[in-house]
Amino acid sequence: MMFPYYLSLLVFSPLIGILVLVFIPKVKEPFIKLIGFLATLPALILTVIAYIAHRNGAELSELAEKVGWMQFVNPEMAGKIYSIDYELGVDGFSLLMLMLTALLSTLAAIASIHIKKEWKGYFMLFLLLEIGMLGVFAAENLILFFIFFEITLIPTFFLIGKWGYFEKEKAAFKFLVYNGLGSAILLIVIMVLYARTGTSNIEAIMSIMASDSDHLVVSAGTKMGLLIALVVAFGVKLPIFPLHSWMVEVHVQAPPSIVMLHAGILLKIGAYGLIKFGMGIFPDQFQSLAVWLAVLGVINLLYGAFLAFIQTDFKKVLAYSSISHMGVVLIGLGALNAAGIQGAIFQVVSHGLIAALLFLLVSIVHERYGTSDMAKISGLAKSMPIAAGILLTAALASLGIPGMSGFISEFMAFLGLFKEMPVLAAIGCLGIIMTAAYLLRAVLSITFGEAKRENTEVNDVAPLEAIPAAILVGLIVLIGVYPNILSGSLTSTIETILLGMGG
Amino acid sequence: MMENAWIIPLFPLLSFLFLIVFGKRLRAVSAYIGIFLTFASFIISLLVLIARFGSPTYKAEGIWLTIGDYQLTAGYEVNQLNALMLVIVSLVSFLVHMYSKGYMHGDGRISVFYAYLGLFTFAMLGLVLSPNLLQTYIFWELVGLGSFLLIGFYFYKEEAKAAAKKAFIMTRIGDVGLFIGMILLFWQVGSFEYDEIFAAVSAGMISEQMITLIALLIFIGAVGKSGQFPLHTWLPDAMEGPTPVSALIHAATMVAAGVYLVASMFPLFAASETAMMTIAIIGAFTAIFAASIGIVQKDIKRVLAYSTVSQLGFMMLALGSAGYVAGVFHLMTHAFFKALLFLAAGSVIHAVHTQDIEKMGGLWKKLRVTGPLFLIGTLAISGVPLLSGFFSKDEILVSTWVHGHTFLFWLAVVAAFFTAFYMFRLFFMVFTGEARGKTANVKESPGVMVIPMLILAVLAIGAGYVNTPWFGTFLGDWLTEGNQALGHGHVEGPAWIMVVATAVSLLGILLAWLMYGKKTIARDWFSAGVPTVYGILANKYYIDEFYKMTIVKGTTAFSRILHFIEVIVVEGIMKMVAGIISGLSKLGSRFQSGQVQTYGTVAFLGLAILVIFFAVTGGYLK
Amino acid sequence: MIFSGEFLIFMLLALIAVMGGVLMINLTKVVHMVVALVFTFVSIAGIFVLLSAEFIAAVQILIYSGAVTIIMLFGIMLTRHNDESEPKTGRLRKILLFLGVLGFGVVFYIGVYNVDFPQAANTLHENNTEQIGIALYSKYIIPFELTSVILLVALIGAIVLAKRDDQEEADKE
Amino acid sequence: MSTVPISAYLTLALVLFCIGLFGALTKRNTVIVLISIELMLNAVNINLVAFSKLGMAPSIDGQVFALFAIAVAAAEAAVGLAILIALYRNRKSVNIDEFNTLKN
Repeated sequence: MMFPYYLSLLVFSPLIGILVLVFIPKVKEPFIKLIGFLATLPALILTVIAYIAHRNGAELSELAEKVGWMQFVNPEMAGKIYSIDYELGVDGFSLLMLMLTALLSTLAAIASIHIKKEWKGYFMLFLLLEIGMLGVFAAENLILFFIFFEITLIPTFFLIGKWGYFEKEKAAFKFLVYNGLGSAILLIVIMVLYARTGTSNIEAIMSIMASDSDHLVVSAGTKMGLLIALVVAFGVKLPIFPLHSWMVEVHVQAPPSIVMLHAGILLKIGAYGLIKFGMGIFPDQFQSLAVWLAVLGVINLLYGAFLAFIQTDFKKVLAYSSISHMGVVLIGLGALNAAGIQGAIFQVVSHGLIAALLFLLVSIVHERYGTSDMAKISGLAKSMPIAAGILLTAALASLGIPGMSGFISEFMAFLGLFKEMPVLAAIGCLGIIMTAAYLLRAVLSITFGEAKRENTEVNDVAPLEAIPAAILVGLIVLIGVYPNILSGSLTSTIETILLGMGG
Repeated sequence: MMENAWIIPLFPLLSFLFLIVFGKRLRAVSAYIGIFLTFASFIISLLVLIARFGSPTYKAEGIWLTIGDYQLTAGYEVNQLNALMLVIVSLVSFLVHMYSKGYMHGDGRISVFYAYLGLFTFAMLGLVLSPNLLQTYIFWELVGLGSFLLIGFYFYKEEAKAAAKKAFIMTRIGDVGLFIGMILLFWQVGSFEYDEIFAAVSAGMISEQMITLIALLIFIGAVGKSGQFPLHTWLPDAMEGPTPVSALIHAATMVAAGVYLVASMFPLFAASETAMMTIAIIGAFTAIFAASIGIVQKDIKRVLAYSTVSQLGFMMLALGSAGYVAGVFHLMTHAFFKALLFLAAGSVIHAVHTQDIEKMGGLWKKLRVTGPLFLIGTLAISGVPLLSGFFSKDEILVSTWVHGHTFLFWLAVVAAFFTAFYMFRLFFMVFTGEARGKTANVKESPGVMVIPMLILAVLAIGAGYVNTPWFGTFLGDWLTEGNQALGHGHVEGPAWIMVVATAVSLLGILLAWLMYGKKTIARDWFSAGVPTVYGILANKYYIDEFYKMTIVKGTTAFSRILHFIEVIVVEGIMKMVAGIISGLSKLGSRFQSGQVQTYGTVAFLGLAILVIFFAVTGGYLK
Repeated sequence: MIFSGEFLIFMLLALIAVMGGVLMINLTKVVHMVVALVFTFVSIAGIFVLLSAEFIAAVQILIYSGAVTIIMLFGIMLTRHNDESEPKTGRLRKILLFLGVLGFGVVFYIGVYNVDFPQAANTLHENNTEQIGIALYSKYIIPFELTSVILLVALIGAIVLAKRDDQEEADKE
Repeated sequence: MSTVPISAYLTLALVLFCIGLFGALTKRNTVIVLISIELMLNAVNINLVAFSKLGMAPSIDGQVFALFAIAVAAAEAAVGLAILIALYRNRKSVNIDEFNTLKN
């Protein structure tokens, strides 16, 4: 089952698609779309196989691979060789993220049927983006992580800037500037860590940091500074409250299939980074920062919710709702106990699915109505009953109806926070009400009401569109009904993290 | 049989899934599927109830979610209260399914309607079977979801949309209370299991203040769901849904879930005097408050809705007065007679196609079956002796009196008087007197609608006899069997209470008759006499307007402020940073004039600065 | 410091040279500027003589005072006859540059003003031209030849650049 | 031997160099700019020659270098002027402000 270079093959499998696309004339639209879709499948199959093998007891460490990559000698310390290796590996959490990435990529590739122009370039960038995302979650080395992290930026920039809506260039630049800033900060952190510890392997750094209780390698102040820088770097991605404005614009302007990936995966890299690096490398500092993270989380939750409440564009509502939901991730992380962290991870997965579903529907509706302005669409339940039903389902999942994944994550995050900071958590609960209020306001104004005359002549969801939606709904419900399906593979990850915290 | 109880909710779930997927093709056949599956549920529920008489509580659980060291479980439990509720819910649901066959006849989306009904029934049965608080909460929300979907069934109506939204959000406010209470309780006890919670409470593991806080938070959940003051306003609006839905959800089952929750958490509440007092006060206040509004409403369903709110207040009052049995008993009888009333009202609406009672009248002769059935329901709810409502209401009054809430007792008596009055006002206006609307084409409802009403009428008459001071308190004894915390099966009260209760209800009926039946008292003496009071009542104490002014406007205003912050501060800072950078780069680009001299100047100035700098500092290598 | 005749002459020449430079900066007419600079060039030739470099001095006068100046005057004549005065340049830049140049000069002056090497005997003044010739044709023969190449390149380049394009001419006419 | 110290020559060269530099960077007329550059080169020549006589190891090499410098300067002047004329033909101006094709 597990052959050598399994992960490399997994991460770079979309490359095959890119290579094939190079040789296809750019006018053959259906063929290009088919190749684009097929190229996402190997990664999906490989991740699912790995996940099933893992569930059946296979050790994930078998998947780790390491190849020497580059070496250089530190001129001031003779004999000490700095090396950067090509190291891939997974744990329960990152395997989950890999699977989510592969799945959403496939679904987004299907949703890309609505792309109107230059399919060849689109799918090549799309597949490159997938490589970047897969690589981010598989990298076991900070430098490699950073490289993959950057790989995600560039295709996204072009995908937004070229295939987006009205103000796509502006959104793309905003995206690039914010994220470029974030990754610059990240690079500084990585370089400092590398220079101080002499290794860029994540686990090696973790163990060095863990044994460095006297702050010999890195002083306590520097650690704190590095962690704050890390929070800012990933906070841009997540996004955390004052750093979010790029994300709203991207959600509104980017093509929905890309937003599926963006909201589904790219935002989650922020959470992944915070959990894997923030908690893993700086456990003690993270503990002292936890309160602030929780406060930020509550601010995110409420701020996003209140702003979503007055938006008139459905995409904007969803954008602010993403901000709000990422607050739940922060709340979970801030709680810093098993329930909270598990809640945060669940929220990462769950919001990935739900946001993808919502934007899939946005793409379907936008395709037919040519707008996502809530004032201009109504009575969707009449004209497109299936789409309306799925939209309502997605909204309900998003607002945390039990039986769907959103509830589980919200519940666990709050369960965690209530143990540590009950008052803050109680304030945060206001967000639950607000979430219901703004989502219902938005979704009902689209689906319910009298169908406008010009809106009646639209087709309902096509089978090709319904399949991804059905898969997403199925997964959302599956996680909601039997959450242990995820928590099983997370146990060891969370235990490791909590062990690092000394608790 | 009890080990198979898990199968009960699965039938409606199956119905839901099946109909949502294949419903479009089945159309009218969907009704039969729904009816059949709910009937199966009902039969098994009945079997379970019978089995429960002879054997102890059954409980089965499996691990549902692992969080660190905690294992959260999911499963089902059959105890006395659950078994009773199972039967009530599945029976009413079955009857409503059947009734809807006639009521919704010809509606193009009937399969969706049955699917939603199935979902709701599934959730409600799941709620009833839950062995732990978390599972209760999950189904609690799902019940709300079912209610939301059904209220918004006529999605193209703006009112239905608003009502559905309002119902969802207002109950959610309550749910958050429950959510917080539940989590706090978890960290106190370390488990969501009812058994362990009660064990911890009785062992005194939780401080007094904490219990009070938790109990009140959980009670907020019940307030939201059961339409208690101040979260009651969604319930009358929920009447926008189809009438069978109102009967099922907003009369018999879901709104009673709040009462059920308090009942099933009773040992926790009983441990806090403050919480009990709060429940009693809220209950009594809601009872009289809603009843007073009900007096002046003109929409047949709204009158019934306010009466539901009021009756739920009675139940809460009972529970708050330690009258566990009284509360549950009234919950049961109310389920029957209120469902009957709603179905009968539906039958009336079905016949005359209006809900405005001003446009009805004189229907007694036209609706030969519905009329008497409605009368039975009315008598039952008014507390006329020998019908079920009489016994349960009496039980509540006794509990209240015995518990020492004298003032609340008199409030409840007044509320009972109001109840009798407005119910008979409704009856007289609809069925007697002159026909005020077009009644030419009025026809009695089909059999499929009448049969459920008949069954409910029988129950509305007879259900009271399971727990009477005269023929034995079978229900009470059974409910409290083996559980000290629930109090005594039967509370002995002074006999005059029964007399008073009978007297006020008859007085109410008499007054209604005088005003609306015989018309010896002018109908408008009240509205003309004290128009201010009448206005307040007709506008439901302006609660909706108050909420709109404060909460809705407040939220919007707050959002606008945040939006302002977003635009001015957050974006502003970003714009400022961007402006500074672009300003700097503009400055920089001015040097890129293409003139060699400028470049030379800059390069030389740089050199000069470096030279001077090194000369002053003595150089880097020094 | 000995107030010798050599020093007097040096001071005189240096004064003339600096005066010429300053005049070049401050005069308004282009031709005047060039002429002012001729003074500088000539006095630099004098400085060369003081430094026992008679041959360089001669070359200086020939090439700078003669050739370069004449070329420049030709350039002025060929380009614009009527507008010989120059437009004003940005005041800010002038001030900045002045400060920069001043600072630069001061720093180097501090570095330079007390440079004093032990005087070593030399025979530069004896048969100066011969010495240069020997050096050029023995030690520096390759650079010397390369210089001739550069001159050739410059010659051809200048002709090519300055030559009117026939095609262009044809277009104009 | 020599009563004038080397620092005097160096200072003179420095002053001339600075004047040339200032002129090269501020003057608008291209001819003057060219001539200022010649002045700077001349200042360098003074240094070369001064070191050749008064330096640590006096030798003729400095003078030879000065010759080379002069040769290159002359070539530069010639080419510079040729460019100037070519430009003038295109732009009808010798104003250096207008020679900003580097910008594009």
